[in-house]
Amino acid sequence: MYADVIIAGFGGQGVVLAGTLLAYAAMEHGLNVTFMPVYGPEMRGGTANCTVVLSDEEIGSPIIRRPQNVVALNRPSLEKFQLQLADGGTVVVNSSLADPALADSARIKVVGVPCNDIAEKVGNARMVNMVAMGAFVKATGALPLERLKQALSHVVPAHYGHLIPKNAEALQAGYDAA
Amino acid sequence: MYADVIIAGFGGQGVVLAGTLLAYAAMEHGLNVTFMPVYGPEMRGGTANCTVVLSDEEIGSPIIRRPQNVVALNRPSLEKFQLQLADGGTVVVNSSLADPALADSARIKVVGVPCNDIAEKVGNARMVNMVAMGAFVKATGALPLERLKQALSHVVPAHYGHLIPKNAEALQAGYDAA
Amino acid sequence: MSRIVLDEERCKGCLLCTVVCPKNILRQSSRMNAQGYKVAECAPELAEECTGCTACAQMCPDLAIVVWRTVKAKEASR
Amino acid sequence: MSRIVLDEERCKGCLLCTVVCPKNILRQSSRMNAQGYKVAECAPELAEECTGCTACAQMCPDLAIVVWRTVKAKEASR
Amino acid sequence: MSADGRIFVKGNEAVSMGAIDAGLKGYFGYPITPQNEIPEYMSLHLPKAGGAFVQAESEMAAINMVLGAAATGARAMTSSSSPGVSLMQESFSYMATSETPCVVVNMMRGGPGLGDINTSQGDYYQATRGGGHGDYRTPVLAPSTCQEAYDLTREAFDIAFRFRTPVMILGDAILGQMKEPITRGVPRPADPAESADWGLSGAKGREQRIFRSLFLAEGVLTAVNQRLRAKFEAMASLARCETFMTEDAELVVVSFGSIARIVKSSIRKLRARGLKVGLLRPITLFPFPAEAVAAVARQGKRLLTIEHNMGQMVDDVRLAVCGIADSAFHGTLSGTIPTPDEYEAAIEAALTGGSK
Amino acid sequence: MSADGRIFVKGNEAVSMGAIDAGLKGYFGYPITPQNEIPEYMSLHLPKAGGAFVQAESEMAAINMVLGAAATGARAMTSSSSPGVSLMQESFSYMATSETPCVVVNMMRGGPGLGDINTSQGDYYQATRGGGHGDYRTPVLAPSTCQEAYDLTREAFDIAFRFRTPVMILGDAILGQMKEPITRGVPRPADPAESADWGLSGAKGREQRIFRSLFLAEGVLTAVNQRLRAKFEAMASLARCETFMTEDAELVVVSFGSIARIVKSSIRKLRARGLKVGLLRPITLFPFPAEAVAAVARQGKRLLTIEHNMGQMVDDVRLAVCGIADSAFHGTLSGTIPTPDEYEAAIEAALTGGSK
Amino acid sequence: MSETLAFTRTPSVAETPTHYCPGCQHGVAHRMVAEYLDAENLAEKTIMVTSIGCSVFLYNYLRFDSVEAPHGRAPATATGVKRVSPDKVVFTYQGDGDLASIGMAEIMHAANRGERITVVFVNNTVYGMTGGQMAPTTLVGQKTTTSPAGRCASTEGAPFRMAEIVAGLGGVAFSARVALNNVKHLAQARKAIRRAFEVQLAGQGMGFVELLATCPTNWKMTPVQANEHIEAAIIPTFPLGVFKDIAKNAGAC
Amino acid sequence: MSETLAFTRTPSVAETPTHYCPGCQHGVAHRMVAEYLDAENLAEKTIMVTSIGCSVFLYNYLRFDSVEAPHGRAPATATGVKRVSPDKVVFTYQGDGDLASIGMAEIMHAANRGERITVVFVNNTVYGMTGGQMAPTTLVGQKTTTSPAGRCASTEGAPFRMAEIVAGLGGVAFSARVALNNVKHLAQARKAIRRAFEVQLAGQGMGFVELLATCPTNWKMTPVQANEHIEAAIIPTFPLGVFKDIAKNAGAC
Ligand SMILES: Cc1ncc(C[n+]2csc(CCOP(=O)(O)OP(=O)(O)O)c2C)c(N)n1
Ligand SMILES: Cc1ncc(C[n+]2csc(CCOP(=O)(O)OP(=O)(O)O)c2C)c(N)n1
Ligand code: SF4
Ligand code: SF4
Ligand code: SF4
Ligand code: SF4
Ligand code: SF4
Ligand code: SF4
Ligand SMILES: [Mg+2]
Ligand SMILES: [Mg+2]
Repeated sequence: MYADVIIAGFGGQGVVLAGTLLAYAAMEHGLNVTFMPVYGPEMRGGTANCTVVLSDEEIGSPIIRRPQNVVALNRPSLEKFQLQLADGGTVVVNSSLADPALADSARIKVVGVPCNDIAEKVGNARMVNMVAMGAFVKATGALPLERLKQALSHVVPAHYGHLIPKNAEALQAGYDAA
Repeated sequence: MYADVIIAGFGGQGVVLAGTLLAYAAMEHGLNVTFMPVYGPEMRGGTANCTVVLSDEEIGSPIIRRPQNVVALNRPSLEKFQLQLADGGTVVVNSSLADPALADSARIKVVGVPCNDIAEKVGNARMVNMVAMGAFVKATGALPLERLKQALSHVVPAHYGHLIPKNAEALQAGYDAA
Repeated sequence: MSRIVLDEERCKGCLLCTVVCPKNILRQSSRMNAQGYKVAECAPELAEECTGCTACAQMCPDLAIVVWRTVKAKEASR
Repeated sequence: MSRIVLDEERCKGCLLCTVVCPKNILRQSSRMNAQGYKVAECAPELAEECTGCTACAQMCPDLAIVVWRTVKAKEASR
Repeated sequence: MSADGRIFVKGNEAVSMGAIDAGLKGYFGYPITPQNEIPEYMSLHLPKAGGAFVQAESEMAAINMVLGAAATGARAMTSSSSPGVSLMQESFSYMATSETPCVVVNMMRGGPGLGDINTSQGDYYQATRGGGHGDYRTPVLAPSTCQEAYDLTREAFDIAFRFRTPVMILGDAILGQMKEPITRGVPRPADPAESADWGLSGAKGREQRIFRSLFLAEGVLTAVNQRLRAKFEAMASLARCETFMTEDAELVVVSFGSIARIVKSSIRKLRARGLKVGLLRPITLFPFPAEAVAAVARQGKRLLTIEHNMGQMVDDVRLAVCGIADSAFHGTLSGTIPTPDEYEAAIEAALTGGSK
Repeated sequence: MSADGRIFVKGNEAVSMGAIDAGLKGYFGYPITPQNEIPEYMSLHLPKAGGAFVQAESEMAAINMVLGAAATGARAMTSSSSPGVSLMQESFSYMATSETPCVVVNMMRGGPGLGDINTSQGDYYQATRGGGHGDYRTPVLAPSTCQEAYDLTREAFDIAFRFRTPVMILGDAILGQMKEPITRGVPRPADPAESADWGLSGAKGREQRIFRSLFLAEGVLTAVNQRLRAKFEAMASLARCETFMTEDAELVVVSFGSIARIVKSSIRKLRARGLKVGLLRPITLFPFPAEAVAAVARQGKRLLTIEHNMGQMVDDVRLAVCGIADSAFHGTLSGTIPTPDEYEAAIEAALTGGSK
Repeated sequence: MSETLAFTRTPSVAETPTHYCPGCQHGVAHRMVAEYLDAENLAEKTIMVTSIGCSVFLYNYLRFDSVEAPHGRAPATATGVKRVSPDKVVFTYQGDGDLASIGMAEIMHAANRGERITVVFVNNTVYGMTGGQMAPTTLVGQKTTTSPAGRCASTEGAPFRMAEIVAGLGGVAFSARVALNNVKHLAQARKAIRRAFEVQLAGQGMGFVELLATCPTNWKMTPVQANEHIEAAIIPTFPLGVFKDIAKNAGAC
Repeated sequence: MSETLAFTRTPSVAETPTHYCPGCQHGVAHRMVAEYLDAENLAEKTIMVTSIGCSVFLYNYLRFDSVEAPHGRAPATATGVKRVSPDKVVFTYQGDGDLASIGMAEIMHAANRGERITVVFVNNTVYGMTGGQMAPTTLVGQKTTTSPAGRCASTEGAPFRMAEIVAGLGGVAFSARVALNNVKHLAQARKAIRRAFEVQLAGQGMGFVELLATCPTNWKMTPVQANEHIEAAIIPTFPLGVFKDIAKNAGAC
């Protein structure tokens, strides 16, 4: 088993938390996993991304130049990372902010999910990232959704602990929508 | 032609000036020459020495561990450096401050000259170094005395220029006494 | 009537301009630019109140605002 | 009568002791030590003027002076 | 913590935990990307573990705070990244000479100059040749996973105290920033005995102790250098490497740190295609596992050194196999993050293109 | 001045004169033995020659003053000795990257640590392997006489400007403190043209110019490193050495700087006794005259590297002759001043004792 | 009725958008320096010494000839520039970590020597670029990533007041602290920047201006909150004022 | 009539003669520190941080546990010592080149942090060890080997007054300047040294004492002239006094 994904969006969309959740869930699932955030001044100026690699073998490079999967939470991320996506790879597009039609659906599998709209419906506009991750595991089968839900309590910062049920709802909603 | 000498004494006895004079004179004499002073904190605490090497060939090491000649302006210098002196080498001893009998005259040639006394007689108690260098060139024949006298104006600091004739006298007096 | 020109692609939505406008005519719009920032705007209905005082432009860290001042006839003739 | 003991081998002949002695009984000797320094001395003829004030020893950078103070009977009994 | 006791941490955190679990008593550091998680972790956790955290005013100050703390016999460390480590070179030389044990972490970033904050192996020379002035060497350990970052940092303190020497952990931006599951060990109890013979504690009832590196009296510096040389030679026993699929390999790649991970991916791909290639990964860079490399060469296998620099470790590989064989070299430059594909091509070319 | 126009000066003064005669416009330095005569000379003479002298608050400040002055296109320099040079490593890396030409003098002293103030060759690695972080190299020139100190310092500026790079003069305590007669050349007139294309002078009527070493945009740092690598390779043309009695020699000693002088004395003595030995003295340490060394090895002559350290240049010798021959090594340690007698014995032993 | 351009980008500011976070006042500081130099027609003889911090790309935003100094060393680099090019206008642009922490020796010495340079010192009380660690100017009690419990005066010290400290040195001809948080303060800042260059041009010594600026990201505030924080918390610790002016009596402005 | 020992070497001073030049007051400074620590029975818990300068061999002269800091870094090294050994008495001994030039950042920051250490600062207005170059404390007009025409205030700056500068920092509990040139001043020096340790012991912050001392060799004076020079020229530039005492009001002494 091997899977990798680049999760990208604006700063503030919770890209790092999304990646951490996936990685932590994979660890609990008994897999090897690496998580690589962007860091440093590149974080400024509004964009962020991170890479997660899951495998039952020892993992080589934690940095992936031609990912199998991309989660694009906004339009610049879709434009940038779909170019890197491997042939036949999957991109989960936040269709609230980026038109899935922009993706090259001839070459790659495109899963459009209106993450912002769903998040607002769930009742917390900031949970765009959770919606997207729910959609991601559905679209790729990388991990069972339950694993993600279980991992929530380990990765959500303590002072947001009360939001865990909402996060789980958002995951589920994304899963259902994909 | 090759000669080397270590000139040693208390700080303030003008060891560096003596060595510079010899070296400069050698240069004027058309020889290759190197001059090596002690430097740094070793200068503190009252002792000083320098090494001069003259040769008509290219000079290798400017630092000499077994010198052919030593000029010892005081007793500690005699004690320290006569041990390093090569067999058959020459030591010029300032007999005003160090008893030439302390030198191992079986192994080395000992030339005792009462430099302080002579300097005072010449009329400048500080010219101990000049007296010794006069004695040195006499004892070793390393250079003609005239060369040393001619070199004086190049090595004596400008503000002591008026003392050059006295320095020449001191050189001569040392030469005569050796 | 003075006016401002706000370059929405430069604007980072910090809203510092909105707090210094003495006429209180600047506000957050509902538009997001390509960088994902909700940009500021001059409320169209209040735009004519702009005095061209440049306060907003001076405070803007991103040089997103250009200010045109219209000197009223009376003032201009002084 | 107080007195000083001056270790001539430690002395560097700086003469700082001589300038602080309130009794002015210290001076440069004519002796040179092994390091080549003309050492200081207490003028023997004036030695008994020493009050044991320790000024010389305090000023000496080389700890060459030890001071012995003799408390006069009267003072001692106080 | 996961069901199997693993925790999910950044390499920088793993290093920090390794140090704290090794009995760290003082951390002194100055921020620089990509290792900021180390001082940040320390500021929060070290005081709880009974140690002192000080954010120093500069890297020079940091390393000299380490000097002071370590001279008392305490386990002390600093961490930085390339430019900051350059600033510590004078002090490394001092500490190697005064035989002050400590651990220094360099999470290398792209260079030279301010470079970038991506990964690089440009500081190999500096780390392995005593980048400061004078003749000295310090052990250098190069982890390639977060687990190894934890383990080797712990061990680094033991080595530091065993040899009374600074020890360097040479990681890079990938290692520092990457998160992986690790298993954390049991904290080591403090052991005052390890510095009882030499730590500064006030000269009560004994001769004073001195940490110094100036030796002007005749012959003393020579004697110090002789002792140091003997020590550097004794460190040879620390040499260590990992081998991966080397037994039947025709060509063995020598590569270290995170880059060796990428090389491993390439090797897996090549093996999948039936090509007989393997990896020798030096874990200690000084001492360099020269014997292990030479042994591979003696078996007639060809060598390819892959580094993320213009060619530094390759010198050590060549010196190790001099007279037996040679090593080809493939270097990638700071500014890019090398990919398994690129290395795959390079290895294949070396395999098919003859030796060198 | 003597009848034949020679003047009698210290190596440190010779360096200073060479720099001033090369058109020096700014000297910035901090005192350290054994090179204090350089700032002292500069403080008196450089202002008279129309240049600026500043005693910096530290070596870090000094090298960064050089950066500023050199960025304007002016000929600028600093000088120091081992510990002080270690402190400049971060900035060397910056300047190599931003391609800032300058000259740095290291009059090596005994090390490691504060060491002593006698002679040493302990900084060879640091000087030749870009002691700072990252992949970079700077030309290193190693004079062995006062005349050569003068000549090579002059030339160092030309090299610095030709390649837009820092250049190091690597001397030692002997060279700096020794006095010898030298012949001084004619001062070079200032040549604003040499920096007209890149010097900072205010962006009047042209695009701004930038000296920088941070390159975060994707691919840029890689491109910079590619350009730098090409430059380091182009520097190979600078390689230079002196040979002495090598034609008929059975054994050739490789030795540099002042130590090579002592070796020469030993060789003369051995020749006088009929032993066929010679000397190859690298004048450039980077680029190392590998071709010349290899040529000697190819003639079947044996090699002995003599250094006043634990063995640093010997790596370059071995890498140069790898596969052709090997080099024996004799090292003396900081703290002693080696004698011709000692080297004589070592050379004789190498000659009679077989190759290696 | 005629329309005039009351405010637009001054020519020395490049068109390139900055990489700064929303509400970061580095951009304001850049602009004000450029406006002065353009107004006085000095841009073409200006050499700028940049430093390491969030403003490291300053040369992308201001079109002056530039040299990037290693972290903390800008005053030394500027000394080198100015000593061989005394006819140029030279300024450094430094953050509080750069100037007051690793670069403390360099600023103290350049100030004491009276280098004829201008120092533009942007104090945002944190290490912005590296992600919000404690700076030498961090307020007592302020939480940062390396002072998670808030800066403790007793073990970490109180914030350095650099404008006052350098004002105490003989080589400094002008030193002031201003803030960028409202229009009134911007006017003071403009004056202070002008004076900080004027003393350089007159050869009187160093001109030093400390600008209190926001770092919303690392203060974990919205830009508007951060801007208010300047008035509420920063200025009380770092009083505004002219601490030295060789031409006039210094005093609060 | 009984004879008592009124003055002798205190036990923490080693018997070894020093390598200092005749009339060099480093020896006096050493002794006074040792006398205080012996008198208070603190020698056995003292850790001394030496620096690079003529006093580099201090550990040969004072019998305390010692660590030699690289040039200028003693306050950092002392910080490291004290932070892991808060029960020890820690002092640095530094010259003016060491403390006020290359080490300016370290002393400013250690002072500001309020490290519980004592700083013994020997100001002889030159770089003694390296042969008499200009120091940050060299007087205006003073000739040195690198200021052959005399220090020029306009290009080289005026001497740094470190006791005053550090007194301005919050972490400093005591700061004073004293001289070693006569018996009255020695008494003041003794008191200042005591206070500089007392504040450390009380955990109040850094104790800083600046000692004006001779360097006859590099001043090119006889020891007696040099000693007079302190009164005539040095003290007028470096006024004696207590600039800060956490317990009392500071004032001239
Ligand atoms: C020698 C060195 N040490 C550390 C760093 C990492 N670093 C980059 S910027 C910075 C601090 C920036 O803070 P400040 O000067 O306050 O500027 P700001 O980003 O807040 O504007 C540090 C520590 C570096 N680049 N070089
Ligand atoms: C990094 C470094 N730079 C320079 C030196 C050379 N150096 C030794 S002592 C000294 C200055 C000493 O002056 P000061 O601190 O005033 O002490 P003093 O000798 O006057 O007592 C210098 C520059 C050094 N040892 N290390
Ligand atoms: S120019 Fe003045 S009035 Fe007009 S929008 Fe800007 S701040 Fe408001
Ligand atoms: S101040 Fe500028 S960037 Fe901020 S909201 Fe207003 S226009 Fe946009
Ligand atoms: S103790 Fe006092 S009186 Fe006696 S010699 Fe010394 S200074 Fe003079
Ligand atoms: S003060 Fe001390 S060293 Fe100086 S002369 Fe007097 S006894 Fe000798
Ligand atoms: S981190 Fe702070 S200083 Fe840096 S750009 Fe963002 S707001 Fe500005
Ligand atoms: S040079 Fe000066 S400070 Fe050094 S020992 Fe001599 S007199 Fe003392
Ligand atoms: Mg800041
Ligand atoms: Mg001094």
